[in-house]
Amino acid sequence: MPDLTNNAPLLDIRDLAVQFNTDSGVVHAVNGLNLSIHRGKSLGLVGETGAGKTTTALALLRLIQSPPGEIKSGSMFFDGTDVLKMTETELRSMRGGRIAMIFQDPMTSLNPIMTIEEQIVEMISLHSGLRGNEVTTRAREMMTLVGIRPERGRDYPHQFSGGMRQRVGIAIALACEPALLIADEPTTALDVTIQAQVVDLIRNLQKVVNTSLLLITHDLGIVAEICDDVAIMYAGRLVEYAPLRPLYKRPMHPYTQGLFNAVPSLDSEPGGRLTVIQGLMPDPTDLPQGCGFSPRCPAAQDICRSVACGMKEYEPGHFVDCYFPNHAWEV
Amino acid sequence: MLIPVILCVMIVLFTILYFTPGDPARIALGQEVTDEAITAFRSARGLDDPFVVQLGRYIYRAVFKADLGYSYVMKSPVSYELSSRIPMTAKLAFCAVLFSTLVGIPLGIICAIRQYSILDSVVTLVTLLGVSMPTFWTGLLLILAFSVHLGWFSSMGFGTLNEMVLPILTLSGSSIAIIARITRSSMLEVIKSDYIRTARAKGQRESVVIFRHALPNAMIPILTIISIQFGTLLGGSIITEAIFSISGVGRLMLEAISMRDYPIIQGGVLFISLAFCLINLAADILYAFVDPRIHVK
Amino acid sequence: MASNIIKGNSMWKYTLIRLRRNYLAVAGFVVIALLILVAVFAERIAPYGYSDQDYMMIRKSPSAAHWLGTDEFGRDVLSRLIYGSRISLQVGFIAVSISLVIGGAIGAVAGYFGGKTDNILMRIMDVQLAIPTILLAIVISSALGPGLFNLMVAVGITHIPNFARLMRASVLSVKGMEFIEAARAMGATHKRIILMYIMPNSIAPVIVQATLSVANAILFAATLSFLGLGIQPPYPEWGGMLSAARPYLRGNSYLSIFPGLAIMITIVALNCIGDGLRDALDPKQKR
Amino acid sequence: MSVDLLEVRNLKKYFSVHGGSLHAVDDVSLSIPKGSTLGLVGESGCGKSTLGRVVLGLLEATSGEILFGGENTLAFTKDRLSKFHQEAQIVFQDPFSSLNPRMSVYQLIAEPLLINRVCRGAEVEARVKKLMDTVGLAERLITSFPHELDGGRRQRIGVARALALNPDFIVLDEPVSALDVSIQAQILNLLSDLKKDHGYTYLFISHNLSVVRYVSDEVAVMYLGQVVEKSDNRELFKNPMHPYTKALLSAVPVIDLDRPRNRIILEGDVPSPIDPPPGCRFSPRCAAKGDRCAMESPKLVEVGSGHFVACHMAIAASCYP
Repeated sequence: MPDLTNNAPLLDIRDLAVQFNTDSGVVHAVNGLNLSIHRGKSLGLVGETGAGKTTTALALLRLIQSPPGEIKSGSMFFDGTDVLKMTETELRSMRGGRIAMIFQDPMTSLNPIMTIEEQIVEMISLHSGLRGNEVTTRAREMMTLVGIRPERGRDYPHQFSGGMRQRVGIAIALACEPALLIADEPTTALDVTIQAQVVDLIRNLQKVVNTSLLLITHDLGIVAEICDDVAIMYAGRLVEYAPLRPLYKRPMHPYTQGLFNAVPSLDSEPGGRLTVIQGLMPDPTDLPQGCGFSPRCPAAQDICRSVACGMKEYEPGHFVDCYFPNHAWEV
Repeated sequence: MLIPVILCVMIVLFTILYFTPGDPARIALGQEVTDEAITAFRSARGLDDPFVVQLGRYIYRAVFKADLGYSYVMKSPVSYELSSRIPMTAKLAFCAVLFSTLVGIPLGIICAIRQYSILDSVVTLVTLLGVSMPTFWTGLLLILAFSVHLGWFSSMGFGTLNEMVLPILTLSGSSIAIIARITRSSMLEVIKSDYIRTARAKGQRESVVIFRHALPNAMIPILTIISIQFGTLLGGSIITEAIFSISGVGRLMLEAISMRDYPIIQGGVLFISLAFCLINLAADILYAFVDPRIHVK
Repeated sequence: MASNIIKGNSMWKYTLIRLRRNYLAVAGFVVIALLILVAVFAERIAPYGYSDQDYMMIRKSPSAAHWLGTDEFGRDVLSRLIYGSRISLQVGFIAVSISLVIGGAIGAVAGYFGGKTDNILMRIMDVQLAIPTILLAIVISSALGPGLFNLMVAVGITHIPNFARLMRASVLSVKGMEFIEAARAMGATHKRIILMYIMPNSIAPVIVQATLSVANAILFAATLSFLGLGIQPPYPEWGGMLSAARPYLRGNSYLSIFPGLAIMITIVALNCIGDGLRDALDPKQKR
Repeated sequence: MSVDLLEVRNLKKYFSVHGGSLHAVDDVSLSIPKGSTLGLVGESGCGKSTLGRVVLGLLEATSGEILFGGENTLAFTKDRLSKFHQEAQIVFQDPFSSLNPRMSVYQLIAEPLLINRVCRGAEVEARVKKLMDTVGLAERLITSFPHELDGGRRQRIGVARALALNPDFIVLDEPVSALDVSIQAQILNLLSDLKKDHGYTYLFISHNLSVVRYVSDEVAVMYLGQVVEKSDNRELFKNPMHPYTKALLSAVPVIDLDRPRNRIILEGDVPSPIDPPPGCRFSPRCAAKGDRCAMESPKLVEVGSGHFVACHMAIAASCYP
């Protein structure tokens, strides 16, 4: 994807392919993905289960378990360096220090037998260069920042509620002021009112720490609240990429349009019908030829089923992987 | 929980052996004695009292006077016989547990972090053989190899370091295998968990991830199996002591079994069960140290 | 038509497919199948009778006439091992059946009904678990006296708590599943819930345990016989044969090696089957 | 005014737990007219699923009354109860754990027919095929097992199973929250079609306000075991009165960028439902609380036509007669 601005993006992923070799065949989890994030911006990566969102994030941190996983091809330039060519030491200083991650399930992603202060301290002493008391002071600062009383630092994760644990996760991730924060479904496991607290917290802290954000989610609503740019992912590839407003106002890819139509909203008329995307996600061990969405697409033509279109810039900054964007869905 | 369990163990043992055919008086006095002598022996020892009375007396004496009865064959108090043999067995079992833990856990960890490697396959195969070899056969093979053919180690007794090698190897063989297998599967389970991914995403060194994050979380099943192995090893000491002619509790009991010397059998099994229960208790307390989510009841 | 639809339990189909890919498990099955054939047709296969003595051939090393040599009474070791397989397999399978039935029932009742019943049954199991199993087997078999039946009972009793605990845990985990609630919402009876819902879903770990327990039971039987508590001579039991061979360890080590090998091969085979079954039945192992 | 198919009066369900009594459902009164859908909304732990189960008799009520078609279900005889199981059914949240993994699609759907001896032999098969057709499952899947199917299809099995006995009333316990957006839409459409065609009465339990908005005729909001607000669907979304409802509504992420946002972020977590203190359950987190709130538990009072709210402040402010 060409640069959208003059300065180079913070993160530039090109033609990334990740696969898992399983008993039932090769799972093509990420399949030729192109994605870039600019400094200080937040990008929402949206897709349904199995679209390859989390795999992308883990690939970026080089945390794909191998076997069975394998990064087949591509490049991931982070701040000018290809993550795929980094040494183990470089990777370690990048993980946590330059790119930090918040995980989906706050119940399982904290070490159950370490106090939360120890877990925040661990991150700080790995990357900040602070020593001794400074580390603890910084950890307490972080706790205060995310809304946890510092005296609770001696407690263990099981003594916290889900929302509070996710705050701990955020404190850990932001403790060393990373250049990029990856948040993988940070609110999916939480209740609506707690979700609102956490979204609010992430949005505010992103400004405070001045970090770029990659928000992975299936929830278009949360993206609307936090992100500047949106990327829609389907079957291991991006299908649409644009700044928030154009994409939400005028989604062009048939899948994106279907996704927007399928979400019930607070303003929908009770008892109406939702427009449904027929069929299922393709089997990741046996992806269709051509465009991945073609088997479910109401506008698919012969060409869609043989050769994928590739990203095209239909409007300035609005990229769509489709020959026939803007096809109106029959409602 | 410990006390009622031990009391029940006493009742069970006493009952089993009480209803076992064979007259204790005959066993004590031999076949060549008069009926009068038998009668006198029986009444002197209260063997004609009802079952419940005998049981009550046994428990009362055991609990309050540490008196486990009188050996028919040795003609001495069971507690005396046991106490002279306990140190040997304790030393043997303790050394074996220590050895199998020190070998088993690292083996398990190596296999887990190098899953599907050649090393993993080799260790998996060896541990499979380890759990499948009967202790007594392992002992015989070790004697054959290291004592008979190579002449490196002694095959009798358990005093000097040289004598200790083969019995410990024999006794800990299957424990090493079991501990290694449990450690491997427990570590594999933990390594897959989300918080290990979190630790890696922090940029932590792999060695710290394994030893600071994964291992402590994998400890609970490992501790459990070690405490169970303690029991197995205490039981297995019967065989090891028999093979290597070590005069510990196991050999005492084996002799008692062949002589039908019930008070010794009762006392021996009781001692081993008590030791086993105490070790389980210790493991329960350790759990709470390892995992803050568990509270000592 | 309807019967076609109902038949073919997919769990077993998939288990079988996964199991077939596990070479160790397949090898284990082959070994055990061969062993069962050997035990059944012992009279036809064994070159000699198990108690045929030949005083000209005392403690002779393996030769063409006696492939595995002869023992201290001039009996053919191979023939004795072949007859011995009957004992080991019988003890293994029957003893485990005893503990499976009793322990399984105790565990299922404790798990399904819970409350006081559960508490009482499990405390009884705790008492038994306080005595190391091999010791308990020794005490029971010394109380019962020697003999095949007593040996099976002694080994069987000692394995009861394993099955009880496992069955209970398994039933408890299934009992908490939503599909049990779904069955109740449809108005299913207790009997139907236990038979159609709980049993099929909780049996897998018990099967694995049973396979591994057969191995353990054979080991126990051999150990007891080694200590002189199990099968009495002249009937050949592998552990008993080892015990008899002990005095000749220095001069005639083959007498100690072959029975031990027989035990080990059998147990390795059973453990391979057990491990294979566990992996095949455990959906988490799928990769 | 239509007839209420289900009426719940002062229903309580307490669980005795370590450390006290958990008030899962605490004095709830509700009614659902025949043929309509009541959406029951609340966050996890508010007691909405427990309420659904108590209504069906899967959990025993601690006290209160449940009237089904005018009859008290808590006083049902065994025979009447088994008939009630046919009249009232449930679809569960998790299409993975609510289907017996050892049963094929055929067995799963036939199960209610066989248990209740509705029909036998070839008729069962015909009914199963018809049901599969009704919920949109291809007939070739009849021999499949749940783990071979995706979440959406599994949930269709759950629906078919609930429909098998021709119930009047179905509790839908978070039927779409385990599903992806596009599959969720398919199931929601299916449920609404079924209701149109057969006139089912639904109790739709969900934490997702947008989904509830879409399917319900009336909506009740639960907080810590109690109904805090209940109203006609449009009225509730247009004019929420309870501060919790307001916060809940404002917290829902919406995709319409031009929708005016008036974010109310609630402080803290939901308190423990074990031995809750007297007074309004919501008062510790409430920004608008008054002196009365901590002392006295508010009752559900009608503040508009069919609009009930349990909040001292809202009640005081209303001028409904």
